[in-house]
Amino acid sequence: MPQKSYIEAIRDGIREEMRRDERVMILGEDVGAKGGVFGVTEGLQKEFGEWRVLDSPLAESLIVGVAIGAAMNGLRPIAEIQFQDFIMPAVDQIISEAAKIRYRSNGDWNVPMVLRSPFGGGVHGALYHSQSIEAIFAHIPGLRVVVPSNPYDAKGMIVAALRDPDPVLYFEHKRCYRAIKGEVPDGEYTVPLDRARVVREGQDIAIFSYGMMVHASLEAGDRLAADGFSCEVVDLRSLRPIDRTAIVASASKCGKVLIVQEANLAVSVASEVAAIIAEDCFDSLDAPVMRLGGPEIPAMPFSPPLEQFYLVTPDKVEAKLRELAAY
Amino acid sequence: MPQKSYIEAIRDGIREEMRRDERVMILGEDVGAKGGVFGVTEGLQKEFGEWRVLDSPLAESLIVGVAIGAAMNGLRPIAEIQFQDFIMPAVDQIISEAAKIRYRSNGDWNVPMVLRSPFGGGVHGALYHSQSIEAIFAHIPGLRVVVPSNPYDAKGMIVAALRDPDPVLYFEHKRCYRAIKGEVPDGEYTVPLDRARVVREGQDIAIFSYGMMVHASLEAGDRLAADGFSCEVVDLRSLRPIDRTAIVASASKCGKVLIVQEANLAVSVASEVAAIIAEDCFDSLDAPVMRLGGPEIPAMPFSPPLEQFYLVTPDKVEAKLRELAAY
Amino acid sequence: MAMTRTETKARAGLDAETLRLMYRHMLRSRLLDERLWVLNRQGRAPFWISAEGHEAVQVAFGMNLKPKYDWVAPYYRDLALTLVLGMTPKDHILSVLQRAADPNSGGRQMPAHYGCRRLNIITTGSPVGTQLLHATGIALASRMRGEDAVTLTSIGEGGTSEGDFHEAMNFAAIHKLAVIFLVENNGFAISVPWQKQMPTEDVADRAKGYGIPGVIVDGCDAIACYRTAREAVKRARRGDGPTLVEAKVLRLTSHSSDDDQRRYRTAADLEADKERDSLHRFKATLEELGVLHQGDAEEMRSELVLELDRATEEAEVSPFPSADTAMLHVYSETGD
Amino acid sequence: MAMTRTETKARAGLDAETLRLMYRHMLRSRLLDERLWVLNRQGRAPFWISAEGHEAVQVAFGMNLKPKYDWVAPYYRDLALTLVLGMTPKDHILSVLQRAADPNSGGRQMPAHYGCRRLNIITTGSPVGTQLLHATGIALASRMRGEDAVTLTSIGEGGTSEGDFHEAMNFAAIHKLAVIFLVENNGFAISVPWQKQMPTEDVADRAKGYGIPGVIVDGCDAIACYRTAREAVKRARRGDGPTLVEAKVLRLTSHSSDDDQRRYRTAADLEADKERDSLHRFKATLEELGVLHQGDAEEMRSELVLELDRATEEAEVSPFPSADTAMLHVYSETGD
Ligand SMILES: Cc1ncc(C[n+]2csc(CCOP(=O)(O)OP(=O)(O)O)c2C)c(N)n1
Ligand SMILES: Cc1ncc(C[n+]2csc(CCOP(=O)(O)OP(=O)(O)O)c2C)c(N)n1
Ligand SMILES: [Mg+2]
Ligand SMILES: [Mg+2]
Repeated sequence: MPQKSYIEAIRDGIREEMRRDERVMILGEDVGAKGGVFGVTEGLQKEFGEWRVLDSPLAESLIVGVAIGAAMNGLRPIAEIQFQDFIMPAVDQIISEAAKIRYRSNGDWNVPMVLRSPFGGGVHGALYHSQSIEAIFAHIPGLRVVVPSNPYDAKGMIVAALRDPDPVLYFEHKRCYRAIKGEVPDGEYTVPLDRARVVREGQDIAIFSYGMMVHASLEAGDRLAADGFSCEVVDLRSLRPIDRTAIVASASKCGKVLIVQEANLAVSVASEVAAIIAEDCFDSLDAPVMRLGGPEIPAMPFSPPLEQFYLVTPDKVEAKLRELAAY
Repeated sequence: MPQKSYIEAIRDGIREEMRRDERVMILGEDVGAKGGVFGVTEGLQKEFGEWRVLDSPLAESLIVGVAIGAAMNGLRPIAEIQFQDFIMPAVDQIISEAAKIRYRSNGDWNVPMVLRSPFGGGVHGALYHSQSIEAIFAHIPGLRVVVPSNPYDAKGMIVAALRDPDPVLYFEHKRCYRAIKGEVPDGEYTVPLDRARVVREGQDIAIFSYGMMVHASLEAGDRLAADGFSCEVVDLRSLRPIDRTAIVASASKCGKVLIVQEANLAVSVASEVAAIIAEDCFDSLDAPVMRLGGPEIPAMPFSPPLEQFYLVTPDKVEAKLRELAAY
Repeated sequence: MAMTRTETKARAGLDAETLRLMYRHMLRSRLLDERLWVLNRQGRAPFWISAEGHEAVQVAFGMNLKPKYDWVAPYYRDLALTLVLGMTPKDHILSVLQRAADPNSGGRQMPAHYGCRRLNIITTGSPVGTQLLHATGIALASRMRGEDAVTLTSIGEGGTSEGDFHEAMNFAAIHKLAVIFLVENNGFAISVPWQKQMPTEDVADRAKGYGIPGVIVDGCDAIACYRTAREAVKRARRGDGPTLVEAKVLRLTSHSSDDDQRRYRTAADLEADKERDSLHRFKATLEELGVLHQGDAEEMRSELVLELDRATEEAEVSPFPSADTAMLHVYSETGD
Repeated sequence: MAMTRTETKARAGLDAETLRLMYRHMLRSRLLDERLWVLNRQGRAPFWISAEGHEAVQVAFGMNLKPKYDWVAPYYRDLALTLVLGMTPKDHILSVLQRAADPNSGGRQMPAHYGCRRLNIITTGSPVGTQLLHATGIALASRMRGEDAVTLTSIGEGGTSEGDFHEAMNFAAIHKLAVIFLVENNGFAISVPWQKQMPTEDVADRAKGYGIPGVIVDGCDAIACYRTAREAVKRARRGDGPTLVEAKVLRLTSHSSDDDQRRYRTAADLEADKERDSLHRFKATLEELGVLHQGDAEEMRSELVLELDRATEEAEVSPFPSADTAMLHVYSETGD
C-alpha cells in the first residue's frame, strides 16, 4: 500500500469524492490558486474549476452560512476555516444554525456540510494560530466532531464526513500534516465517525487522546514498555458523539487512566472522558483518573520558552504515566 | 433586612454602582425605554440618561466589541445580551478578544467589562430562548463566568463584577427573576467571584449545582431528609475559575456525589466537576459520581410535553439521589 | 368596461383577478393573525408575533414567486408570505397550539418560526440575520446547477444591523446570485426606533456599496409592492443579480405577545399607523377601481372566517407531540 | 525662495520641514522592514509581515494625530504608523526576536501584533476586523467624557468583508463618533484578489450607506495622503463624525514570510508595483521641490541604518521570556 502523509491523505479523500460526486464543493479563504495556507486543497481548483473550489471573501460567518444554505439546496459543501482560531465569527452559524436545523425542523431539513479546519500548536503560530478549541463544539448536540490522527483515518473519515447527512466538524492537527505518514489504500473506503480505536493494546494504563497527542502518547507508552508497563493507547477520533463503550472498556480493563490533550483542561473533552469513567468504572479503577493538557492560559505564546512551556510533549506524558504506574 | 426578588437585587446592585461610579454604563438591545425584555434595567435610563443606558442596534458582536473598546478607554461597561442564546455572534469578541487582551499584551491592557445575559428554560421559550450555554465560556482562560442563584449573591456578585478588572460573564437564570426572593442588605457589599458556597450542610450525598438548579437540589434534598439522608448542597456560583477546594472538600466528606445542571452534560461544567472529583477524591468515594442534566438534544423544545421532558426537575433530582443513596 | 387613466395607472397592468387575489391573500393573513392573537389572549397559545401591517409586500412577493421551484428564507413576520406560498391557516394554528402536526417544527419551535421543505421554505430559527447567508448559499447552489430559481429572503430593518447582513449582500453581489433581500422596515426593533439602529433613514442606501439596486417601496401601497416584487424577481431570474428591496411597513401590533408597545410609543403614533393600514387602503382602492363590488369583501371575509373556524377546530383536537419523540432528529435516524 | 505654482500645489501648504519629516518616517519604516526580512531569512525571526508599500498613508495619519492623546487601533501592516506614534525600531526587533522586552506583547504574540498602552495604541490580536469595534467603543468613551480625542483604526480591504466592519461603521455613524476607518486597500487578501472579495472596486462606496464621507486617496501619493489625513482628523476632532478613508496602496512583498505571491500573481504585475512605490516617487518629488537636496536622502539613510544596527545589537542580547512567566497575566495579579 502506498505511504502517504496526513495532508496528502486528506487531499486524496477530497479529490476522489469530488470526482465521484459533483455536489461536493469547497468554499474558503485562499483555497483556490494558493491551495490553502497549508496546501490541503492544492491542485483542486485546477481540476474542478473556480466554482467548485471557490475563494471566499474574508468572512467566516459567510463561509459557514453560505455552506449551510448550499447544503440545504442539494450541495455537499466543504467549508474551510483557515485556522481553528478563526472559527469564532462562524460560531453562530455552526451552533445556532447547522447544529439545530434538523432538530428544529422535526427532521424536515438537514445540513450535509463538512467544516474543515487545522488546529493545534508547536509551529510558532502563537496565540491565534495554535489553538485547540474543539471542546466548545464537542458540547453541542447536533454536531459531529472528529479528529483523525493518521493518514488512513484522515482519508476514510473525510470521505465518511462528506457522505454524512449531518454537519461534521473535521479538525486536522497541523503538526500531523507533514510529520505523520502511513499506509493509505488507493480508492474508496470510509472510517466510521463515531468510533474510537485502540491503537495499541495494553494492560496497565489506558491512555485516551486524539490528534497529534496520540503520537505523543504512543512514544511515551513505548518508553514505559521498556520498564515493563504496558499502556493501552486509545485514539478517540470522534469527540462528539464520543465512544463511551470504548472508553469504559479500556479504562475498566487497565484500571488506571491518563487522558492527554493539547487543549487546556477545564470543561474540555478530557473532562468528559474523566466524567464518563467516574460514572461507569467505579468498581474497576486502581488509581485516580489523571488528565494532562495545556495550561489554563488564554492561548499558546510565541516565544520558544513560552511555547515549550505550553506544549504537551512525550516527556510530559511519560512523567504522568510514571506517576500513575507508581500509584 | 428587606426581602427582594432576584431581579430587583440585580437592578439594585447595578443602580447603586452606577450612582457610585460614573464610569459604569449599559449597552444592549432594548435596555432603555423598555428596561430590557425582562425588566432588569427598568428605570435606569430615566435616572442615568440615554448615554449611560444606551440602546444598541441589533448586533451582538457590536455590543461586546464596543464594550471592550470602551473598557480599554476607561469605562466600566455592562454589555447586555438579550438572551444567552443570542450570545453566539459575539463569541469572537468574547473569546478571541476580551479573554485574551490582558494575556496577549503581557498585562499592558485589560478589559473591565461585565457581560450580563439571562439563560435557562422552563418559560415556554423554546429552542432559542431557553438555552444554557455557559460551558463554552467556562472552558476559556481569561474569562470569569459566574451564576448567582439567589438575590443576596445576585447583588453582591454584580457589584463585585463591576469592580473586577477582568471580563466577567454574569449569567442570570430567567426562572429565578421573579420566583426567587430573599434577604438583600441595603447598600454596598460584594460577594467573591471565585468561591462556591455550601448552601446546606449534609453528610451523605454532596450535590453540586448552580443557578435555578440549586433550588431544585434543595427541594429534592429536603425530600430525602425526611427519610434520614442528609444532602450537602453546594452552589458553585463561579464556573470559571471553579472552586476546586470546595468541590473536593464536600465530595470527600460525603463520599457520594450528584452534579445537577440544566445544560446538556457532554463536555460541560458537570463534566469538569466530575473530573475534579475523579482526580482528587479517589480514596474517599463510596459510589460512582453521578451527573444529571438536560438531554443530548440541540435545545429545549416548545411544546409542553417536550419541554417537560427536557427540564431538570426536583423529581428527577430526587430519583437520582435515591439511586445514589441506595448504592 | 374601459378604464380611465387613473385606473390604468393604479392597476399598473394588473388584471382584476390578480388584484382580487392579492386582497384575498392579505385579508386571509390578517384574519388568521387576529385569530392567533385571540388564542393567545385566551391562554391557549403562549406566544404570537404578528404580521399585521406587513402583509402587502409579503403577498406581492409570494405571488411573483414560483412556489416549490423558487426558494424562500423568511423571518418571523412572514405569515402572509407563507400562506401565499401554500401553507395553510391550520398549519399555523397547529404551531401556536404546539401540536405534533405543526409542519414548521412539530411543535418544537415557537410559532412564526417558519419552514416547509415541500414548499422550499427553509427552516428558520430565532437568531436574527443568519437566514440571509442561507439564502445566499441556496442561490449559489441554484447557480452552480444552472437553474434560474430565485431565492427570496426577508428581514426586519433591525436585523440589518447584524454582520451577516453585510456578508450576505457582499457575496451575493460579487457572484450576481439570484437572491432578493427584502427588508421589512417597520421602524422598530422591539422598542428601539430606527434612529438608534441606523444613521440614515433608508436601509436601501446600503445597496450602493455593493453595486446593486436598492429599491424603496411603500409597504402600505399593495400595487406598488406588486410592481416592485415583479421587477426584482424578473431581474434575479434573468441572471442580473441581487436586489435590495426596502418596504416601509407598519408594525400595527406590539412586537410580540410578550411586549407592550405603549411603553415606548405614543398613542398618537399608534393611531396614525392604524390610519395608514394597507389592508383598508387597498380595499378602498379596489372598490374605487371596480375590482371589488358591494359585498365582495364581506363575502370573502365570511368564507375565510369559516376556513379559520374549521382549521381551529381541527387543530384543537390534534395531539401534542409525545415526550418520547424529544430525542428524535438530533442526527439522521437512517444514516442518510 | 519663491515657489512656482506647481510647487505650491505639490506641497499643498506643507512646509519643507513637514515634508522632510514625512519622508524620513517612510524611509525609517522601510529600512526597518527590510531589516526584519533579513532577520527572517537568516532564520533568527520565524515570522514577518510587511508594511512595504503601505507607508505613506500610515505616516500621514501618524503625523496628524496627537500621540498619547488620540487613540489608535491598528492592524498588522501598520509598522510605519507605530513608528510615527513613538514606538522604536528596537521595539519591533525585540518582537520578531521574541524577547521578553518586546513592548507589544513580551514575546507572546507574533510580530506585527502591535500594542503599547503608553501611546494609546491598543493591543491587537490576529482575528481580522475586531479592532474596528474596539475603536468605536474607544471613541464612545471619549465622547461620553466630552473629550475631543480622535480614534484611528485601520484594516485591509479583505478585512472589510467581515461583519464587524459593518457593525462598527453603523454604530460610529449613528452616534457621530470621532473615529476614522482607514482601509489600506492593496488589492489582495493573502492570495484572493479584490474581485473575489467585493462587488465594486472601491470600499469607499460603502460610506454612503452610513451617511458618512467615503474618501479615496492614492496611497502612493504621500502629499495627497497627508491632506486626506489632516482633513479626516479635523472632521473627527470637531465632532462631525466618522470618515471612511480608502487608501489604494501596494503590497510590495508577499503576504507574509510564510507566503510566496509568485504563486498567484504575474511577474509583470509585481514589476509594475515596484515602479509605483511611493517611497521612490516621494523622494523624486521632494528633490524636484528642493526640499531634499543632493545627499540629504543618503545622509538620512546612513543615520537610520546606524540606528537600526544599534537596535539590532541591543535586541539580540536582550533575554527571552522565562518559562515561569507563562502563567502570568491571565487575570489581574493584583485585583485591580
Ligand atoms: C441575534 C438575535 N439577537 C436578538 C434577538 C431578539 N430579537 C428578536 S426580534 C428583535 C427585533 C427585530 O427587529 P427587526 O429586525 O426590525 O424586525 P421586526 O420585529 O421589527 O419585524 C430582537 C432584538 C434575536 N432573535 N436574535
Ligand atoms: C478572522 C480571520 N480570518 C482569517 C485570518 C487569516 N488572515 C490573516 S491576514 C488575511 C488576509 C487579510 O487581507 P487584507 O484584509 O486585505 O489585509 P492585507 O494583508 O492585504 O493588508 C487572512 C485571511 C485572520 N487573521 N482572521
Ligand atoms: Mg423592525
Ligand atoms: Mg489587502
